[in-house]
Amino acid sequence: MSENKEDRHVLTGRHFMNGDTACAEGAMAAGCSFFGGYPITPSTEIAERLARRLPEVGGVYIQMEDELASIASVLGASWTGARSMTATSGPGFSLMQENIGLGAFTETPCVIVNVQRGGPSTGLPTLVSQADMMQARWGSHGDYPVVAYCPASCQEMFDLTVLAFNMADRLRTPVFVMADEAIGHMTERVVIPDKSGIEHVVRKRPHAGPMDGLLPYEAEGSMVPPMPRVGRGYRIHVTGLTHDERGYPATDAATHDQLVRRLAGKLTRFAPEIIRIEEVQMEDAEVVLVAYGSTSRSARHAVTILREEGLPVGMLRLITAWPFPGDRIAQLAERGCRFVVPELNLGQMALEVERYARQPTTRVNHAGGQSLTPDQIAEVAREAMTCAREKSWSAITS
Amino acid sequence: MSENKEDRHVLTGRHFMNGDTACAEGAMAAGCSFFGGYPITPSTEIAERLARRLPEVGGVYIQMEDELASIASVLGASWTGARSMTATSGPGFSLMQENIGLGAFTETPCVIVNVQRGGPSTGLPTLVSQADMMQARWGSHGDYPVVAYCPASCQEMFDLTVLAFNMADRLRTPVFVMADEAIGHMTERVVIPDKSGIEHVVRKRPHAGPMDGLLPYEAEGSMVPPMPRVGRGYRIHVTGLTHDERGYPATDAATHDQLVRRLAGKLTRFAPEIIRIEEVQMEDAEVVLVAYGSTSRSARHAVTILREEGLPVGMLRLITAWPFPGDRIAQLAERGCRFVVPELNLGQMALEVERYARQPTTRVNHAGGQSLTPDQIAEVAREAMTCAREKSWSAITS
Amino acid sequence: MTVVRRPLDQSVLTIPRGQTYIIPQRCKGCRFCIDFCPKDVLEESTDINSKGYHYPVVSAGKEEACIQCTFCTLVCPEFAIYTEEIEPETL
Amino acid sequence: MTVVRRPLDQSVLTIPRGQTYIIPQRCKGCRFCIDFCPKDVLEESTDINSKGYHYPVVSAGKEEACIQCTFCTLVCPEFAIYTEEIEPETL
Amino acid sequence: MRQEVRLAGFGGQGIILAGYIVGKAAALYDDREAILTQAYGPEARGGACSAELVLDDVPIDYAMLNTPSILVLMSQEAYEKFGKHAEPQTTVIVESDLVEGAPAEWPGIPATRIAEELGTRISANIVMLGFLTAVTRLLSHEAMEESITTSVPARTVELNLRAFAKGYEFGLQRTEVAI
Amino acid sequence: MRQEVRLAGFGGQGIILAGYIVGKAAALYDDREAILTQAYGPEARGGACSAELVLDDVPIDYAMLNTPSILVLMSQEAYEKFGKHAEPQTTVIVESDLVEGAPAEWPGIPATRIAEELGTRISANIVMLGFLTAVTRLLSHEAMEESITTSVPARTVELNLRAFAKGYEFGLQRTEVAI
Amino acid sequence: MCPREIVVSDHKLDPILRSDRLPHIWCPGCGLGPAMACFANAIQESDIPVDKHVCVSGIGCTGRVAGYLNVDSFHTTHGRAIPFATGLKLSNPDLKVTVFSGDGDLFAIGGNHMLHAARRNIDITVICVNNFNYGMTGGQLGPTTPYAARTTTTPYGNPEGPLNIPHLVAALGAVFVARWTVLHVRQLQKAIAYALNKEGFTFIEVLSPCPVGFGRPNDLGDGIDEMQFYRQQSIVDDRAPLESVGIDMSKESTLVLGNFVDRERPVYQPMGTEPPEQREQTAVYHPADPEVKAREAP
Amino acid sequence: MCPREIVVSDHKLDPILRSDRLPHIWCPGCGLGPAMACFANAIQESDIPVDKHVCVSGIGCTGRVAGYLNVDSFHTTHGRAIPFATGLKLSNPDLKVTVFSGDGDLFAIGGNHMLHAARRNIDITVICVNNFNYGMTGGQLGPTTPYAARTTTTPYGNPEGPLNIPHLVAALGAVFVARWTVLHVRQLQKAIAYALNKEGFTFIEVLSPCPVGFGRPNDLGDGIDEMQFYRQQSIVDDRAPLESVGIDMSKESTLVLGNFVDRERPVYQPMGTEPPEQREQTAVYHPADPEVKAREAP
Ligand SMILES: Cc1ncc(C[n+]2csc(CCOP(=O)(O)OP(=O)(O)O)c2C)c(N)n1
Ligand SMILES: Cc1ncc(C[n+]2csc(CCOP(=O)(O)OP(=O)(O)O)c2C)c(N)n1
Ligand code: SF4
Ligand code: SF4
Ligand code: SF4
Ligand code: SF4
Ligand code: SF4
Ligand code: SF4
Ligand SMILES: [Mg+2]
Ligand SMILES: [Mg+2]
Repeated sequence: MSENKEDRHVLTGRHFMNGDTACAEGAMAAGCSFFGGYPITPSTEIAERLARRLPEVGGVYIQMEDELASIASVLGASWTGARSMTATSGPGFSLMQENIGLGAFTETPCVIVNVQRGGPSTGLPTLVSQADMMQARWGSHGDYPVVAYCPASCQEMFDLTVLAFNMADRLRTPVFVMADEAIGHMTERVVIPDKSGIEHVVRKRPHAGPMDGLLPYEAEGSMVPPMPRVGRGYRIHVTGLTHDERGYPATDAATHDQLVRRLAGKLTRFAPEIIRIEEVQMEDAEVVLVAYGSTSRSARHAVTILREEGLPVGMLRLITAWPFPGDRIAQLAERGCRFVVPELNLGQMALEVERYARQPTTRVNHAGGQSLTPDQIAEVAREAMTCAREKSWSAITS
Repeated sequence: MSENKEDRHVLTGRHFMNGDTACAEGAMAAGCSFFGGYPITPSTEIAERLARRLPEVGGVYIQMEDELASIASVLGASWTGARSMTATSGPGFSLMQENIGLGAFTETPCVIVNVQRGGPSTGLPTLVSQADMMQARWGSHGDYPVVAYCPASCQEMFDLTVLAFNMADRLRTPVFVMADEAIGHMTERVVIPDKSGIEHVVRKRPHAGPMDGLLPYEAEGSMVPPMPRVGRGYRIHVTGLTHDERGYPATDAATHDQLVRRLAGKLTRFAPEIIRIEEVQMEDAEVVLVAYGSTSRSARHAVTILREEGLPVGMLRLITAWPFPGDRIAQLAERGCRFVVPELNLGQMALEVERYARQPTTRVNHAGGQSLTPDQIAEVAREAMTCAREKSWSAITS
Repeated sequence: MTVVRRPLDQSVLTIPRGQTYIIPQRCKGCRFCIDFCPKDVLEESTDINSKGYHYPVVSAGKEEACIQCTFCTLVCPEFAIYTEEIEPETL
Repeated sequence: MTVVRRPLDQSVLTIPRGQTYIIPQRCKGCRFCIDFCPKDVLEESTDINSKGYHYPVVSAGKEEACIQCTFCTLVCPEFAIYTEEIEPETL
Repeated sequence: MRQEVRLAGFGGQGIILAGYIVGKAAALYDDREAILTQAYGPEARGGACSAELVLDDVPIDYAMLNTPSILVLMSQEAYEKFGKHAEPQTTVIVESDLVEGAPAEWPGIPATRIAEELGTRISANIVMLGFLTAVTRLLSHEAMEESITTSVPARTVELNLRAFAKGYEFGLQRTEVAI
Repeated sequence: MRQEVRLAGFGGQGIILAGYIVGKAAALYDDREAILTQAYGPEARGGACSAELVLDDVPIDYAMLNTPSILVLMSQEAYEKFGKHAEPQTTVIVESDLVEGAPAEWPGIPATRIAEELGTRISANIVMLGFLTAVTRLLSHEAMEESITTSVPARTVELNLRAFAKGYEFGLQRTEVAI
Repeated sequence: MCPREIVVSDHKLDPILRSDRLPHIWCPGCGLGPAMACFANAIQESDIPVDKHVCVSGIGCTGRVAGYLNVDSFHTTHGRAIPFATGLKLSNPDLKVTVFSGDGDLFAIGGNHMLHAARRNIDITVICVNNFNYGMTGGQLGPTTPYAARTTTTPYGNPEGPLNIPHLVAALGAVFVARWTVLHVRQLQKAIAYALNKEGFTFIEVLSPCPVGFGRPNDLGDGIDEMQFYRQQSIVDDRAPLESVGIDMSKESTLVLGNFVDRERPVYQPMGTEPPEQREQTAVYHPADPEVKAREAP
Repeated sequence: MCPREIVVSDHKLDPILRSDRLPHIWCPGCGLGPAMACFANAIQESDIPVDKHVCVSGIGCTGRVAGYLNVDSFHTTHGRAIPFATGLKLSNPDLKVTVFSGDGDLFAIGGNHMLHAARRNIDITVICVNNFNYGMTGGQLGPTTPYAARTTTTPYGNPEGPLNIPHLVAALGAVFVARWTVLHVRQLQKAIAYALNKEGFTFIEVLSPCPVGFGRPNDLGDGIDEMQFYRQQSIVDDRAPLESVGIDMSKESTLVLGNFVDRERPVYQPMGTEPPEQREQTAVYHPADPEVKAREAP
C-alpha cells in the first residue's frame, strides 16, 4: 500500500469483507475524518476497523465514555467541517436519541450507523433483528427530519455509507444507516472503485461576504442553509433552543413552527433525491413483497421461488426507509397490488405501507434472533395471492 | 391535618391546584412511595410537590444525578413492591428510553410522566407541545408494550395518574402519563375523594408455594405473570436479556419471539380495560375531531361553536393514546365519518387515525409554543364538512 | 479598539486615574459596583431608570478618586459601567 | 448444610487437614489450583475430560499434604474443586 | 358568563399568588368555574410577570384569553405592554404609584404605599385584590376573604385580611366617587 | 450450483479464518459468489465455534445453510453437534485425532499433528484446508493458495503454504485410496 | 478636573459580546455577568485570536453564556458540553475550546464527561459556575448544594453531602485547577487567562450568587449579601489540601480559594495525528506561574 | 490414610450458585469465577440472611455474575446498576444490595452514578472487576486500560491514561475502599465480607485476568500467567498514598493492594424516613478493622 496518506482513504479493489468492515471502508472512502464511538455488538467491528484506519490518514478515532458522549463529539466535530460519524446498536441508539434531536434541530450533518440486534433492552445482543426502524423515525422528542438507509449486502454497507455522508452534507442533517446484524456480520465480495469513482457532495458553505451579518439558519430559498465552519470568523451561535435565522434563541411559537416545518419540509422537497427503492419483477406483480435489509434477501429468494411457480409476485425493496417511499406504495395500491411485508419485528414498516396503501397488509414477522426463510415468506405470499385473487383479502389480515 | 401518616396519603377535599401538583397528589393517593427524578421544565413542580409530600408519609424522594439514573432507580424500587414513578419532559424522556425498554422487557410496573414542551432538542422549554406522542410509542429500541394516557385537565392529571399506577400493576408494565405544558401549568379545581374513593389494584403476587421453583415470567394463562418482591426468598433473576419463564437468559430466536409477542399480546388482550375514550356529540357526527390533552379543550370548544352553526361535528377524545383505540376509529370510518385531527405537532396521532380509518385525515397542526384556538380548529372542521358533503375530500388532504 | 489596559509608560511614582462611563438603562441596581469600589467613588442615583433601578453615579467630591482598578467594569453583571484610564496625576 | 468451615475445637497444636473433592467435567484446565496450592498437593490428570481438559488430581504421595487452606476452592473459576476438613493430625 | 382577567406586574409583587387567590375564590368558594394560567419563559426571570384567569359559570374548555374583561396593571412595563392596547370594554385597574400616563378614568390605587403603611410591603397584591373586589364585584367579599385565608402562610393571615380590607375600603370610596 | 459448507471446531483453532480463506478464494480468485457467516453468542466465548459458507455461481440471496454439502469437523463437540445428524448427501471431513467415533468412510486427517510436525500447531486449519481442497475439489488449488497468501500475516505466508501443501498431499493420497 | 460620570450607550466590552442580545435574562444580583466579563476579558488578553476561540455551554442559566459571547459558540444539550467540545477540539486542534457551564450541567448530568475528559487530559478549558443549585429550573437541589440547605426539592433541608469540586477534578487529573468567586474578578480573570494559554484539561470553579435559587431561600439574602459573604469568608490558599476545601456555606464557614493545581501531564493525542510521547502521571500540586498567584479580594 | 481426590458431581458452593446454569460462559483462565466465589462465600459469612442479599449487575462478562448467584439478582442495562441498586435499597432498607460489575460498566458508561452514589454515601457495596478492558464485546479499550496497551480499538497502543480507581472512589467519599486481585482470594473474601457488614458506600476493586481481551494481546499470556504476574508484582500497603496506586501493568510495575480507606461518614437517608443527623465530612483514611488487614498472597 502506498505511503501517501491521501491514497489510503479509498481502499480501491475487490475485497472479501464483512458488512461492518465495508461500512467502515465506506466512511473512509467518503472522507470521514472523525469517529466518536462506544463498542457494542454487533457494530463493534466498525469501530475496530476505523480505530486502525483513521490514524492512517490523520483522522481521529476516539472511544468515548458512552454513547451520549459519542454522538455529542460527532456533532461537535461536524462543525469544524469534518465528516463525522458514530456506529452503535439498539441500546446505544436509545442513549443517543436526545442528541440526535440536537443534531437534527441544529442541522448538523453526520452519519449514525445502527446495526440492529434483537431487542428490546439488552435482548439478543449477537442476533439479528430489524426492530429499531420506528425508533429511527420517532426516537427523540419533538418533530424532526429523519433520513435512513437500509443496506442489504456488504457492498451496500459500503455504498450506502458513502451515500449517507453525501446526503447528510446535502441536507445538513444526521443520516442513519439502519443495518442489521445479519448484514453487519456476513462476509461477501465488496468492490471499491478508485477515488474518482466515489461521489462526493461538498457541504454548502456561506458565500464570501461580510462574516458578521451571516445568518447561519437562513435557508436562501433552497431550504438548506449553507453551513459555516467554526474558527473562520463567522462568530456563529448554535443552540438546541428554538432559534431564528441568526441562530439566536427565540421564545415564540411562530418562529418555532416555521423552523420545525422548514426542517420537515427539507425532506419533502428533497425526497426524490433521498429516496431509493429497488423493484424486482414488479411489472406485472399482483402481490408485492415490501422488504428491506437482510430480510429482503430472503424475500428476493421467495420471489424467485414464486415466479417459478408462475405466480406474479414482485418485490419492492426499501433502500431508503425514511422518508418513506409512500407515493410509490400508493401508486401500486391504486394499480390493485396487495402487499406482504416481511420484517424481523412485530410489524413496523408495515404500518407505513398500510397507511399509504389504505389497505391492511399481510405481515410476516419474527421478533428477531434469526432470519425469515424464503420459504416462510413464500408461503404467506402464496396465500396472499390466493386471497387477492379471491378478493377475500380481509380474511387473512389482522 | 391529622398527624396520622396514613391519612396524609390522600389529600381529600376540593382544591385549586395546577396540573403538575394534581399529578403529584394523584401519585400520593395511589400510594406511590418512591420518586426518583431530575428537574425539568415544565414537569418540575411534580418533583417539588413530591419532595415535600413523600417524606410526610415515609416515602422516598430522591433527586438523581440525571434522567438515566432516575428511571433506573424507579425500576429498582418497583421490585421491592413499591409503587414508584418519575416525571420529566422531552429531553429527559429521550434519555430514559433505554431503561424504559428494560422496564417493559422485565415487566416492571412504574409510572413515567412526560409533561410535553416544545421540541425537538431543548426547543421551547416553557411552552406547550404534544410532539412526543410517537416517541412514547417507539422511543426505545425493539418492540415492546406501551400504555399512555393523556390528561386534559387538572382533575385528570390526578385521576389518570391514579389509573396509571393501577394499570401498571395490573399489566406489569411501565405506564406513561403524556401530559402537556398547558395542562401541567394551568390551575383548576381538583376534587380528591377520600381514601375509599380511590381505586387500588393490587399487584398480583406469586401464590404461596415452593419459593425455589418460582417462574417469575410464567404468565399462567393471564399473560401477566405474578410479580415476586425481592428479599422474600424467591431468589429471582431479572435480566434485560431475552429470558425464559424462570427469568434466565436465553439466546434463541424462539424464546425471543415468544416473549416479545406475549408482551405485545398483553396489551391486545387487555386493550378493552386499558382504553378510555370520551365521545362528545358523536351520535350523528359526520366529521369527527380526534383530539387529546390540552388540544381537546379547544376542540371541544370548536364542537360547541360548530354545533351552534348546526354542523354535525363531534369529538372523540383520546384519553388513552396507546394502545391506540383504532377499532373505534375503524367503526366510525365505516359509518362514513371523516376525521379532523388537531395536534400540537406536525401530525403524529393523525398517522394512526389514517391507518385505521383507511382514509387520509385533515390535520390541524402547530409545531408548538401555543395552543390551537377553537376558531382555528372550527375553521378547518367547517371546510372538512363541506368537502365531506361534496365528496371532494381528497382535495383538502395532503 | 483597546479594551485591555496596557499602560505604556508608567513610573512607580504615578497612580493611575480613571474616568467612569455609565449606561443607565442597563443597570439593575445590584450595588456590586457601589459597595465594592475600593475608593467609594460611586453612589446610587436619585433618579431611577426605566426599569425602576437606581444606577450608580460618581459621588460628589469623588471626581478624582477613581484609581482605574477596573473592578467595577469587571463586576457589573449588566455591562452597565466601565472606566477608562486618563492622564495620571504625578505625585 | 455447612458451607463455611467453623472448626469447633482446634488446639494450637493441630494443623488442619483437608480432603480434596473434584468435579472433573467442570474443569477447564486453567491450572490455578495446581500452580498455587501452597503444598503442591495437585497435579494434572493424565486423562482428559469431555471438553479436552486435564483436570487436577492429588499427586502421588501428597494424600496427607492438604492443609485445608481452601485456596483451591476459592480460586477455581469453574467451581470444579473443593476441600473439606478432616480429623486433624495432632502433632 | 365568561370573564377573562389579567393581572400583570413584575416578579416579586406576588402577581401569581394574587391570581391564584382570585381563581380559588371563584372555583372553591363562589361556585364558579375558574382556570389560572401564567406566562412562563426564561425572559420572565426577575422581569415581567402576569397571571391570567378565565372565570365562567359553565366548565371552561379554552383557557387562553381572548379579550380580558378586567386588567390589573402593577408596573409601568405591564402598562406599556397590555394597558396601552386595552380594548374599550376592558376594565383596567392600576397601581397608581407605579403606572404613569394611564387615563384618569381608570380606577387606581397606590397599593404598595398602602401596604407599606400597614407595615407589609409585600401585601400590595392583597391590597390590590381588595380594591379589585370592591371596584369590579368580580367575586364575593366572603369568597375572597376565605381564599386569602387558605392561601397565605398561617401567620400572615390576619395581616393580609387587613390589607384586603384596606384595599376594599379604598375601592368602595373610589366606586362611590366614580359612580 | 449452490454449495453449503460448514467448518466447526473450537475457539483458537482458526475456524473463522479458514472459512474466510475459503470464501475469499471463491469470491475473489475463483469467480464464484460466496458468503461467509458465523455463529456468534456469548456462549461461543472460548467454546464451540463454526463458520458457514454458501458458494454459488449466481448471486446469493439467502445466506443461511439448509443442508451443508460439506462439513468439516475439528472437534469432538462439533462432531456431536453436527456430524451425528449429517445428511447422507453431505461430505463430512474430520480431524481424525480430535474426533472419535466417526464412520470410517469419512475422510480424515490428523491436521493438528501434521501442523505440529511443521512446527506450527496453529496452522492446523490450513492443513485442513489443503485436505479439503484435495478431497472435495471445492475450489481450485491456485485460488486457495492465493487466498491464503493474502489472508495470513505476511511473515507466515510461506509456512502456511507449506501447511496447505501438506494437507493437500495427504488428501490426494486419501482420495486415491478412497476413489 | 474630570467630569463625574459620563453617560454612554455602549460598553467597551460590547464588541466581544453579542450586545444586540442585551439585556441578558439573568436576575438582578446574579453573578453570571461578572463571570462572563472575566472570561471575555481573558479571551481578549489571550494570545489566541478571538476567531479561534470557541465557547461551548450546556443548559442552565450559566449555559446561556455561549449565547452572549461574540465568539463561535454552542449551546448544546444538558450535560453534553464537554464531549461536544471534545469533538470540536480533536477535529480542529487550532481551536481554543472553552466549556462554560453550571454546576448541575457539568457535575450532575454531565459528571461522567468531566471524569473522562479530565482523565484523558483533553486540551480544553472548563469554567464551572457554581451557584449551589439549579438556577434555570427554579432553585432545585444540585450536586453542590450544601448539606441541610433549602431548595425547592429539599424543603426539609438537603440530606446529601455536596461535591468538593476541586478535589474531584484534581483527582481526575486536570492539569490546572482553580477556584475563585465572582467578587475576585481580577484573580478570576487571571486564572482564566492562564488556563486558556495552558495546554491540557484546565478547570476553574467560580462561586457565584444566585439570589433567587439559593441566596434568599437560605437566608443569605440578595446578590450583594452573598458577595459580602464571599468578602468576609474567603481565604486564599493555593496549597490547601484539596480534601479540605469542601464548602458548606454556613455563616461561619470558610471559602478556600486559589489556584490549587498546576502541573504537567501529556495531553490527549488521538493516535495518528501524532504519536503521543510516553505519559507519566504527575500528582503533585504546584502552582507554577506567579502571574496566577492569589491576591486578596479588592 | 485418606484417599487421594474424591470425584463428585456437586460443589459445596452450589447452593449459593444457580448451579443449573453452570458451566458459565466465561473463558478458561478468566478471573471472574474466583471473584464470584469470594463474593458467594462472603455472603454466606455475612450476618445478613441470604434472602436479604440482592446482587445487581450491569452488562459485561462481569455483569453475568448476577445471573449465576442464587440470590435475588438483577442484570440491568449497561452502566445503570448503581442507580437501580439505589432504588432497591432506598425503597427497602432491609436489603443488603451489592453491585457487582465490570470496570467499563461502572467507570466508563456508568461513571456518573459511581460519582453520585459515593458522594451521597448510599448504603450499598460495589464490587468492580477490573480486567483492563471490555471483555464482553471482545477486548476494546476501557477506562482502566493502561497507557500504550493494545486492544482491538487501540491497535497502535492506548493514547489515554487509565483511571486510578481507588484514588477516584476515595475522593468521592466512599467509606471503604479496597483493592485485591483474584489471586488474593482470602483477603478479597475478607474485604467483601467486611464491606457487606459496613454501613455506607463500600467499594472493592478486583484485578482479574482476561486472557482473551487483555492478557494475550499484551503479551501477558494466559490466565495463569497473569496470576503469576499478580503474585510477583503485588505489594500490600493499606496506607499507600492513593494518588500513587495507579496501574500500568508493565512488566516492572507494582500492583499496590490493600484496604485503603475505612472511615465513617453519615449514610444517605432520604428525608422523611428518618431525620438525618448532622453530617460531617471525614477525609482521613484509616483502615480500622484488623480483620481486613492485609496479608501476603498465598
Ligand atoms: C436532559 C435535561 N434534563 C433536565 C433539563 C432541565 N434543566 C435545564 S438547566 C438545569 C439545571 C441547571 O443547573 P446548573 O447547571 O447548575 O446551571 P444554573 O442554572 O444553576 O446556572 C436543568 C435540570 C434539561 N434541559 N435537559
Ligand atoms: C448502552 C450499551 N452500550 C454498549 C453495550 C455493549 N457492551 C456490553 S458489555 C460492554 C463493556 C463491558 O466491559 P466491562 O464493564 O469492563 O465488563 P467485562 O466484560 O470486561 O467484564 C459493552 C461496551 C451495551 N450493552 N449497552
Ligand atoms: S475603577 Fe475601581 S476605583 Fe474606579 S470607580 Fe471602578 S471600582 Fe471604583
Ligand atoms: S454593578 Fe452594574 S448593575 Fe449593579 S448597580 Fe452597578 S451598574 Fe448597576
Ligand atoms: S486446600 Fe490448600 S493445601 Fe489443600 S489442596 Fe487446596 S490449595 Fe492445596
Ligand atoms: S482451578 Fe478449577 S478449572 Fe482450573 S485447573 Fe483447577 S479445577 Fe480446573
Ligand atoms: S436564577 Fe440564579 S443563576 Fe439564574 S439568572 Fe437568576 S440569579 Fe442567576
Ligand atoms: S472475555 Fe475476558 S472477562 Fe470475558 S469471560 Fe473471557 S476472559 Fe473473562
Ligand atoms: Mg447551578
Ligand atoms: Mg472489563
